[in-house]
Amino acid sequence: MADIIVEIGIWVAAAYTLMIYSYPYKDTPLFKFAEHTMIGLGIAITTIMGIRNILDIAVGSIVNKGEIAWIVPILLGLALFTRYSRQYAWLSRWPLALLVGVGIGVSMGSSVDASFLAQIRSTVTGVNTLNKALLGIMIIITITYFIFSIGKEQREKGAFKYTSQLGRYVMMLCFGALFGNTIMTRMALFIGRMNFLLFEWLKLG
Amino acid sequence: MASAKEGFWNKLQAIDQRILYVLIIVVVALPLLRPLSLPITVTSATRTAYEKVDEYSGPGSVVIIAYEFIAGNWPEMGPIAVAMTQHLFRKPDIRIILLAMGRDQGPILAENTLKYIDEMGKEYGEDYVNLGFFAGAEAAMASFASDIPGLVKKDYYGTPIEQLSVMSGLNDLNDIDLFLCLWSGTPGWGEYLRQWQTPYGITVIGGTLGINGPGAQPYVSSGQLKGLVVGLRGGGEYEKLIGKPGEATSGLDAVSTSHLLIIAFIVLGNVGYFAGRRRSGGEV
Amino acid sequence: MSLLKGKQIPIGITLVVGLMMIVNYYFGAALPAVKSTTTLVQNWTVIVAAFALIIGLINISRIHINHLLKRSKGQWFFSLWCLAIMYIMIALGLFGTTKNPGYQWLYNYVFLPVDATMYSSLAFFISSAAYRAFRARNVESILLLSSGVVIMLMNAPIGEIIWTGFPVIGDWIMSVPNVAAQRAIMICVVMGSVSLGLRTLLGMERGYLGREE
Amino acid sequence: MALISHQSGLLTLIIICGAVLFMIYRARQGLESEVRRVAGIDVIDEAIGRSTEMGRPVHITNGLATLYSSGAPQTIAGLSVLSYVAKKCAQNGIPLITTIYVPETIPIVMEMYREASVLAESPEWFDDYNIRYMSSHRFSYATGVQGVLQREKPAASFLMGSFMAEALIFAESGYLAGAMQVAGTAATSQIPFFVAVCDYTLLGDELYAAGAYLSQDAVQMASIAGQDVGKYLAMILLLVGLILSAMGSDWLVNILKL
Repeated sequence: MADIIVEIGIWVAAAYTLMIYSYPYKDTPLFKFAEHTMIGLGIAITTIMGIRNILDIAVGSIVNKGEIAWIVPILLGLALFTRYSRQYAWLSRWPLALLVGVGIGVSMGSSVDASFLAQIRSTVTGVNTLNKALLGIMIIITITYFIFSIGKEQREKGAFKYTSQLGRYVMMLCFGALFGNTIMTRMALFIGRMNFLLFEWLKLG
Repeated sequence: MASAKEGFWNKLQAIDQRILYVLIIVVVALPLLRPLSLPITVTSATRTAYEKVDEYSGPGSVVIIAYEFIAGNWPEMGPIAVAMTQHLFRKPDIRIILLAMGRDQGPILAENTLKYIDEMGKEYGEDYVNLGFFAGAEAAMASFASDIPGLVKKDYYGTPIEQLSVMSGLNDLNDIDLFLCLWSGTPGWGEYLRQWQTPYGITVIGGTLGINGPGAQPYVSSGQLKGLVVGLRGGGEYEKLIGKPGEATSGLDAVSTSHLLIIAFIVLGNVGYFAGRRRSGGEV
Repeated sequence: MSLLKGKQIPIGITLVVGLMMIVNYYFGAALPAVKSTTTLVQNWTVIVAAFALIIGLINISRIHINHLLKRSKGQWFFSLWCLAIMYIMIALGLFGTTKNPGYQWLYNYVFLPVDATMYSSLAFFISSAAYRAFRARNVESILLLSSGVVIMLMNAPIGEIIWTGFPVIGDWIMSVPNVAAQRAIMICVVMGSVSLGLRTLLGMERGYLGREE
Repeated sequence: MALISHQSGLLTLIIICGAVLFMIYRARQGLESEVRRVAGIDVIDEAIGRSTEMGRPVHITNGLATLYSSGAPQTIAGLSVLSYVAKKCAQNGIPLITTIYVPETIPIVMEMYREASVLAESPEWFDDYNIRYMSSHRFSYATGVQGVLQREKPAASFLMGSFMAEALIFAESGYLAGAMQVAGTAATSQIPFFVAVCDYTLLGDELYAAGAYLSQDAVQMASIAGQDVGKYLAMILLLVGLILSAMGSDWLVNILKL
């Protein structure tokens, strides 16, 4: 019995795999079916997680540990639903303000230190080869592309015109490299799917 | 006549992508079914990793392997995990500990890896153990490092640690000789670097996805990673080094054929582009 | 009442919470009160975000129920299927557990394979994108093209057989211009996000709060 | 000393914020800063115009970053673009389809639609069935966006925010659907795919700048000039650091480590 269920599972999985691959061929109901399945399941899985978080963390802490403060996020969460009312829609701004405050605070707090300074630090540490010096110079050149507040004359005649163009060239080398490097990883995933279709489903091996 | 020719060059520039897609399927499927056994040259990075694994797993040593990736990355990470784990299982008189602290799927992937392994007479509980997943990521790593018996009470299957002789005498990270970190993202090497490598100086050899390779390279230069096996390519090379061709070896043929196909299409597109421009009298 | 309905209170909330996060990053070790409040507020966001997921469920349910009621041609059947599988899965997961065999079966034989297939379909898309984009139209696209092809030939084992120089050039591109551009972009992105963050904290960027009443 | 961690980071943050505030203050005094126009902005108008001519809808999606994560600025910048696009679409009377991954943006997008329809004085434009949540699972979201692109054939598609691997799925599907595409992201790993496939890409910082440009607000424009101060600072630190390090001194590195 268990074998049959697994075997059916493999056939269903294979069928869905082919439905998704039908996408570039043309607008087929097959892809549409897989798409609606996937959205339904995706939403179900995240909703279950959300409801469990509300019940286990917030309601659970109030009921079991008497931590009344958890009522605040519950009320704020409920306030999101006021968007559907005309009269109380203003209330939905409060929870959003909290979320945005956390997001902005987290990013402003850490990014200067963890991204900005960390990148500079690792660039100017132990510059003892030509390549390391070149790396640093290329970074400076590329940054000039991102300078927005430059007068018109300088932009058209001055040094910035050349450096920002050079900066774009450095970026193009980078984008080509990232693109080319990602192909292998994507092929590896596709090879994994083909292994499934050829050997687990069709049992050609 | 001329317009027919121009039409041909234009067609080269705009080949229907569906033709390309069908060809991709063909050039990937064929080598999987009939391996071409294209030669694989072993890069120095993978050879170094292999040699370091060999060097630090002499008789009497204790090795930890962390499986910090997800099932979706098995096609790329699996071959690395299988080849490196197999390499260790061939070493006589060593103890092997499998675990995960970042990814809860880790223990399942460790089990999956063992399915492909010739165990070479090693006994579960005596020579190797699957400790399962420890929640808490960095906090768990920190407490494991400072006090192994304090954190580890039983293995993945619920057997109390006292009944597993493989764990006897292991108190903290200083009792571990080698650590293989197999990761696909965050949490992964970054956390182990902070909690294990930097404070304890443990010898680490890594295995990771192709897209992570460039980002991890600085740690190899600095010696924090003694070796690094990257992507399907690295997996295939490691399979060659241990003399056991597996999924990566046949996969690498498919990587070669698919890359060549894409390059061929790029060339066709450019030929069409330049020929078309010359004919229509544009500047070249 | 107009104060309640206006934007002052939400902007105030954003400012206070945002500043607290920043203070916590730099002074958290010295100010345990800030640290614990920050943790508390971050835990709260998990709950608020969980309610947002339910808003999402309502959003999608309304759309598909609407299709069902209108019997939209070529769509209502799919809407019915979407609603059915969604609510069946929710019921299995909530009233059973995620260990429920039905839930597990749907997860392992439908959800995971489709997930992996979507991921793998990138192999097609990346090929056709490379075919179209890697065309030597001008200096910029020549650089994009050549660096992409060199890296491809570095990765594919066959590349080295064709010419041993590919890995050498590839390594240089990966470790010099590639790293340079990424670092430059990251440095400038930090500037942009700090400036946008500051505008948000000060209530100048208030798109997320909607229009004035 | 131990009371403050990352002192050099805090100092840098203060300098940058100070510069931005100073520029905003200058703008309030009526002194405008000259700011380069990012070409992508014009392309946005062009794409909407094209949709209007063809009588086909416009599509926009804002990516994966939740409002409470460190990726929030990208989502907020993406929402500013959405707000602008919604107003234009309402004026031109063409439908705008928004696909959503981050559920807490649903109420925000609803409000932006309502505002756009009020400003354009066409209440019938507001149709919240065009705001489509596609789940908070990456590849479910990807299938949903693909479906919209394939079936509703938008003539313009905007991808503005933080993306991961699905970025290329969206861009290629949009290409297959014949849409004119403008993308903007700070996710370095995905920029190459947008650059390769889309008609125009706002690179990294340009996405943040776009929001300020589109607002047409002198004060917001001034803050862009302010953030340039940080870039000059970075260039100076790099230059000095390179020279010192080449001479064998770690002085600057040690200061930056504080």
